[in-house]
Amino acid sequence: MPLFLDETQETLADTVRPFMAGEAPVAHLRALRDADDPAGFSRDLWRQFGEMGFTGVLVDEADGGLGMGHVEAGIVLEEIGRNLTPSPFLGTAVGAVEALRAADAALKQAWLPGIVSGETVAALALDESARHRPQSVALKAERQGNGFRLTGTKQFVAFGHEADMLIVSARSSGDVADEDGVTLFAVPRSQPGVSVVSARLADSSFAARVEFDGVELDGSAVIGEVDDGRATLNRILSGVRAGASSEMVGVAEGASAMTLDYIKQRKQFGRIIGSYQALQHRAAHLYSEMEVARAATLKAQQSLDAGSADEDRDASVAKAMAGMASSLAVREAVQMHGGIGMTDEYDVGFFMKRQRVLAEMFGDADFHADRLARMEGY
Amino acid sequence: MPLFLDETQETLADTVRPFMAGEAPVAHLRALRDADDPAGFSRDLWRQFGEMGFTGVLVDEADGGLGMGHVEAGIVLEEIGRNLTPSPFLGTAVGAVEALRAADAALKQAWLPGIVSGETVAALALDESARHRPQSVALKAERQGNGFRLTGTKQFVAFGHEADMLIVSARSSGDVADEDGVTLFAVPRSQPGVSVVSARLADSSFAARVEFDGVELDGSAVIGEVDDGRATLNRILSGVRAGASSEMVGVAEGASAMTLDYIKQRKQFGRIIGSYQALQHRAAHLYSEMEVARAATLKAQQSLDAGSADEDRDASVAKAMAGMASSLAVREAVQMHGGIGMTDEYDVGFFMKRQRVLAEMFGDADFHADRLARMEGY
Amino acid sequence: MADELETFRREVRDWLEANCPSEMRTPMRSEKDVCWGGRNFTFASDAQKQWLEVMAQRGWTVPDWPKEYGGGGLSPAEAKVLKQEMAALGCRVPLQSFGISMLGPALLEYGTEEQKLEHLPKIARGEIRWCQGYSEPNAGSDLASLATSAEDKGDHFLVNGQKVWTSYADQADWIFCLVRTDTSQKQGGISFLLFDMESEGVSTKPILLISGSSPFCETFFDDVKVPKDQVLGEINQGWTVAKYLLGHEREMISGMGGRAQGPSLSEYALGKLGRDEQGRLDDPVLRARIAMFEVRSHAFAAMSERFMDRLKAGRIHPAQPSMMKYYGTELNKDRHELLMAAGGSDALEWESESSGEGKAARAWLRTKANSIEGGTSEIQLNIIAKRILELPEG
Amino acid sequence: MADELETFRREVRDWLEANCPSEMRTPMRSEKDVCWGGRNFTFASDAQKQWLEVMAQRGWTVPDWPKEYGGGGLSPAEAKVLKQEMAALGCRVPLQSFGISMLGPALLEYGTEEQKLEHLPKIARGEIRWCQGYSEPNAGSDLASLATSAEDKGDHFLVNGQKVWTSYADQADWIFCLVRTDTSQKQGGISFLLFDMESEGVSTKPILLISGSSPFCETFFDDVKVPKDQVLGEINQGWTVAKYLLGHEREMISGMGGRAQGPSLSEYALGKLGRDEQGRLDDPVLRARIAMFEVRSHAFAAMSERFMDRLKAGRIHPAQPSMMKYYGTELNKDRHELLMAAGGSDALEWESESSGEGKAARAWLRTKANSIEGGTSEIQLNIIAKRILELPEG
Repeated sequence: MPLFLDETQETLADTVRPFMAGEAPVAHLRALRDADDPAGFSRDLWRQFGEMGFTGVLVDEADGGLGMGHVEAGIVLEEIGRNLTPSPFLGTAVGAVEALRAADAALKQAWLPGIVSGETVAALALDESARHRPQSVALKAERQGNGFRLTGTKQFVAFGHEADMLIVSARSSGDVADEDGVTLFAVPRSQPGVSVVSARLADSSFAARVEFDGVELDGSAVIGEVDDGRATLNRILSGVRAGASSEMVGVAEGASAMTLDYIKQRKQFGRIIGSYQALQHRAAHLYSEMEVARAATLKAQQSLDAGSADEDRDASVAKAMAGMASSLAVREAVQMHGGIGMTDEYDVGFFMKRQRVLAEMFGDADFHADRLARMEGY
Repeated sequence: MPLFLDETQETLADTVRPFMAGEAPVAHLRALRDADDPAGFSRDLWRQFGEMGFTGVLVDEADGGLGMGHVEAGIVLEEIGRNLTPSPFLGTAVGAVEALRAADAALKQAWLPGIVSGETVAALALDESARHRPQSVALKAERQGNGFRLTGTKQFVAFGHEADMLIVSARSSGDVADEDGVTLFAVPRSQPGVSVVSARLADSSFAARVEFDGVELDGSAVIGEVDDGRATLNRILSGVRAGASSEMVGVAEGASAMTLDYIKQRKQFGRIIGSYQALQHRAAHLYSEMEVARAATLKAQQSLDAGSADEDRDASVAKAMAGMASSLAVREAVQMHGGIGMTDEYDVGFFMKRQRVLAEMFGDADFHADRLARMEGY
Repeated sequence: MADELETFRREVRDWLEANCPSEMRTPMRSEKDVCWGGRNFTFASDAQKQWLEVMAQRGWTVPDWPKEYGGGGLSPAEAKVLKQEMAALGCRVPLQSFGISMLGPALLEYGTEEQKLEHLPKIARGEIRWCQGYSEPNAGSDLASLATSAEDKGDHFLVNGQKVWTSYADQADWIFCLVRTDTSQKQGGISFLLFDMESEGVSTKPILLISGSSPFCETFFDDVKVPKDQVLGEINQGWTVAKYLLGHEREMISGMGGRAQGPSLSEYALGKLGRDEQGRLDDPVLRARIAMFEVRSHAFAAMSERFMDRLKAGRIHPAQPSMMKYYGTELNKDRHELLMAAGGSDALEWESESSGEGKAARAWLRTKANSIEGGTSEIQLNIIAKRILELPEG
Repeated sequence: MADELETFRREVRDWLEANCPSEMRTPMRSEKDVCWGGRNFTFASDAQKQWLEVMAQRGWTVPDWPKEYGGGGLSPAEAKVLKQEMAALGCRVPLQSFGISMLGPALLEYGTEEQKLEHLPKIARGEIRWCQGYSEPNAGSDLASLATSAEDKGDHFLVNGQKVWTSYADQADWIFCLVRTDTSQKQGGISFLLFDMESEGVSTKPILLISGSSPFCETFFDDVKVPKDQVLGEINQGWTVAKYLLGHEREMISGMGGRAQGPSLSEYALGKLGRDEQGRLDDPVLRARIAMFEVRSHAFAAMSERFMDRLKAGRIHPAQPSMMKYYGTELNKDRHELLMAAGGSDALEWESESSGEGKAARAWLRTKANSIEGGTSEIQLNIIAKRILELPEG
């Protein structure tokens, strides 16, 4: 498969781009923030995502979705990134849908229709510490009759406060860091014993700390096989890592486009600042980093869609590379804007904030560089 | 003590600078190399160093030296660096002299006069692997009667093939990585059982692999106390690390001066290339890195001279910082020269080669950053 | 001589012991503990007010200014002794002010006798609080593009225009301000004007930063009348005065950066991440990045020490502050990037008690201005390239 | 169609099996195994000579050139099949040449029928070896400063001047060369000249690099007579031909870099440094730097794949090769810095058997030219800034 978008994918991009720019540009985020919106995103927009088919992009056609792949999800996420659109898309339409692929028909039937229609929001409750450490899973799942009892805490659960369902990784046997003994659950947030405390993050989105205080679930909430959730967990993570990479590529593109516009117009010492060679070389270097990040991201998504043996590694490469490139992009954007870039009134700071949150989510560049080293045996 | 050279030190610098530029400029190195000189340095020049007092800069006045400190040794080394003067100065006048400070009067009397006069060359035989790992000392020193028997191999012994005496770290008790149980020896290279194989390095200097095949020494060759050489070893290393930093600062200055001259004259596309802002910013950034490296180096030397509790840390900071800054300096020098910088005919490549050897010697920036982290407990 | 200084030191110590309220010997806990003075200043405590008064009475808010202008008339050596003894006792700075740190030196250098007598004592006593009006929306580092106009109306100027980044303009009493008095020349047509912020036609609006609220304001001038004797220095020669001040400011800012600020990076990271089996920070790539940063940070601490030592000895290249400013601010930005990485998702919180209302994230975002304010990093690099390395004009 | 291709594939395979000497199906061991052809070429073996001859006879040294010029006349799809089958059998490239990779395409595009018939078959058969004369001592990337002159003497040009960086000039038979035919214009006054290196007045001198001996030469022209019909393209329009070739060259060079070359960095480092108690590379900061590099390296491998895919599909911005060249060469330099670090003092050796006569150090130094030759990194960044980002002229 050539490493660029095919015609169908280009067509999708041509649909998503004007939609996102029209319905949910940066002004949409600003308005939600200024209104102190307690959800941090628009349910109406989410339903529109459903109508457009976006939320079901990864859902099989048999289940009412578009039956597309991670490349297509990445197309949506890139536009979400470019417009800083607040949305539970990544956790729901990529993370939860990828999880439910491993679920039985009943569980699919329980959740997929709501996701496809844009009624249901799902969230990933996977992290247990401030730094991403998915290899260790401590939240306990004790057997109880035909079901389970969950006890423990998850954190950095994006949009957890608004989610209808949580994808939860739990320790059903073995030690905290064991590969085996992990079970995944689809937990209704309304389940007794689930409590959610949310905090607004720097980018105005919300993330929650979710407490599971002896939450009782019957066997139907288990995704896939008991004790055998590690492979699915890894696949969920590879999916959202690649997705977050696309979103970061979009964020970087958005910030860079603003910046290029700005330095083509702004004058200092009687000259357009974009004509100064030092800025030109920095902009050209940044462009190169971003192109490389884009290639790595698309590669990861193609690997996922092809079920390549390298999907795990490719996702880590993408997340690290996109994290570094987009970090450079937003730092250069603020610096090249000068003072105005520091003001809340101007949009460029929003890009910096969003980038930081995405860079951290599902492991930052340091985490993934280390992970790559382990995978490659050094 | 203010962190700049005092008047006496400035006077010394004013003596060393024209001497080194006059007697041993880069052309001197080139001539030795082109003649395939088997020593890799000039014994005549070494005697001149003696006459000028340089070799005795760190030797007490009572022992015939100048009784000065590491700051002053650094002044000499900076000019050695600027002119790429091939010389066993660092190993002999800093390393061996620092070692002999811990020795008894007889050992001092045996070696210092020759060093002061510029007759004797000493070398440090401390490394046992291709990467600097001084914490582990495997070369065995077994007790035998009143003396010792040394068995093992040292490598990366600069000018070991020409040295009259070797400073050797040996394991007299305990395990390879133990702090205690290290004994230092002053070993005449002519001692039976010492064999030396030398190799020319990239910078045209020589380093040797030295084999100790049951070398018998009596107790008079021990520097300081048996089993208790670690502190002296550390101090030797701090001294030569700071010294190598000065030499690297000099190398960087030499390369940068050539480069600034070049970009102030060379024209491309009808303009002096030094007027292009991208080059200007890179040159200014490099200048800043070099100033910081210079400050860190002087700080380390002042700490050594004051016997500060931080001398060890300061030497690591200096070695790492000077290593990074001078690496940038030589890379920028070659790149800014363009094609001509790649030719052997032009001098700038010599700076790159020398920098690389010095950066590796006594631990590179990675080693010292890691060491700093350990010292600071993380 | 040394004896006299020792006598002076004893006197100072005794006096401080007797006159510095014990509350003023504790470290400041927040911005609120800073005494800025001025017409509308509300003292945080009686002790703060008392401490300002006794110090101002001796002229020790500005110890090295001449006595006739409200200063202490101390020699440099004596002023240093005072500083040392205040530090030894932990005495707070009695008065923080742009009047002292910025305008004062310029008034002493360029002011008429009348101007000095009018303004300096009020600055020394903390009666008038000043702000600085340099930057404009279309003239950041590039003062030659300055557009705020002061039209000559015979006995007064009529000032119109807008300033930005005016720190504490909403709380200041007077402003020192660059205005264009001649549109036919660029740098030559600028004058350095002093006027009352209560003048008719002056208004201010605070600026919200990406990190949250800030001391910065936008300041608007709409037909503000300013008497002509309120020009500092020559008319159309305001550039000279401004450059004098800018050099001063850059020195101040370059003193920042490096190791001094905030918690130790490695301790913070250890607290967040713990250790691995070998006792190292349990995040190997981040540990390496921190270690490489700490090398630079230690080295820059040495550089700062060297810079101050050489500054005191008068052995500094006049453009060296540019290097300090550049390196120090870039380093500080790096430091906060690493702090954010170590903090992980905790550090991303913006409005939560546990995060101190987003302390880490706000501090991180705030540092992004370090390399913009007081002359951007690009400007500093230009200065180094031209003035130190003597590279030719483009 | 697909059937025909499969038939072709079988034929090719059978032919290769029958005609490729077994020795020519083993990997090349060194530079010496490369067949460059030319008047003075000494074949390394009979098999090498035989392999060239049989391939040249079928026109398969240049499979997609037209048959009338010595090519194979294959369609792109057929040429691809040939390449695949050669790879499958491990057949060596029968002929390496700047004539094939550089001059050939330009001759096909700009040559007269006479020129094509004269030169292309000899290139295809490996009879004439070409070198390229672009760079001059004072015109590296800046061809507009080109000084080598070709004076119009009626029936011939008289060429005087000097070229540098002429690869293998000392072994080449002919040169394609940029010369100034009109001093009154800059880029417009350049012509693209072809001439015999045995012409009177041509001399060459090998260039020693910081990494040791090199294929590069200085080439001197002293009153060299060149017939006027040996201009390729229009007189004074040599720039057009040169740009066509440069684009080609940049693509080739940008194909380098990344992961393909030499041993795996991490394997090499593990071999040198071993593992710590936790099984990690026993040099924590270096390990982190290698890991961060490997992220970029893997990502650039994806970029290279994407670049080639888009190139094949004709979906590439014409300035994208600049980005590939810039990134790939900088990455390769970083890789060798890390290899040197991992090698420690062993890698510093220059003349010793154990170091392979300084293989690591020489390779490291050689990479420093990557970001200079074929257009410096600075030039590539300029091109990206201007042509892709459309930033204004300075």
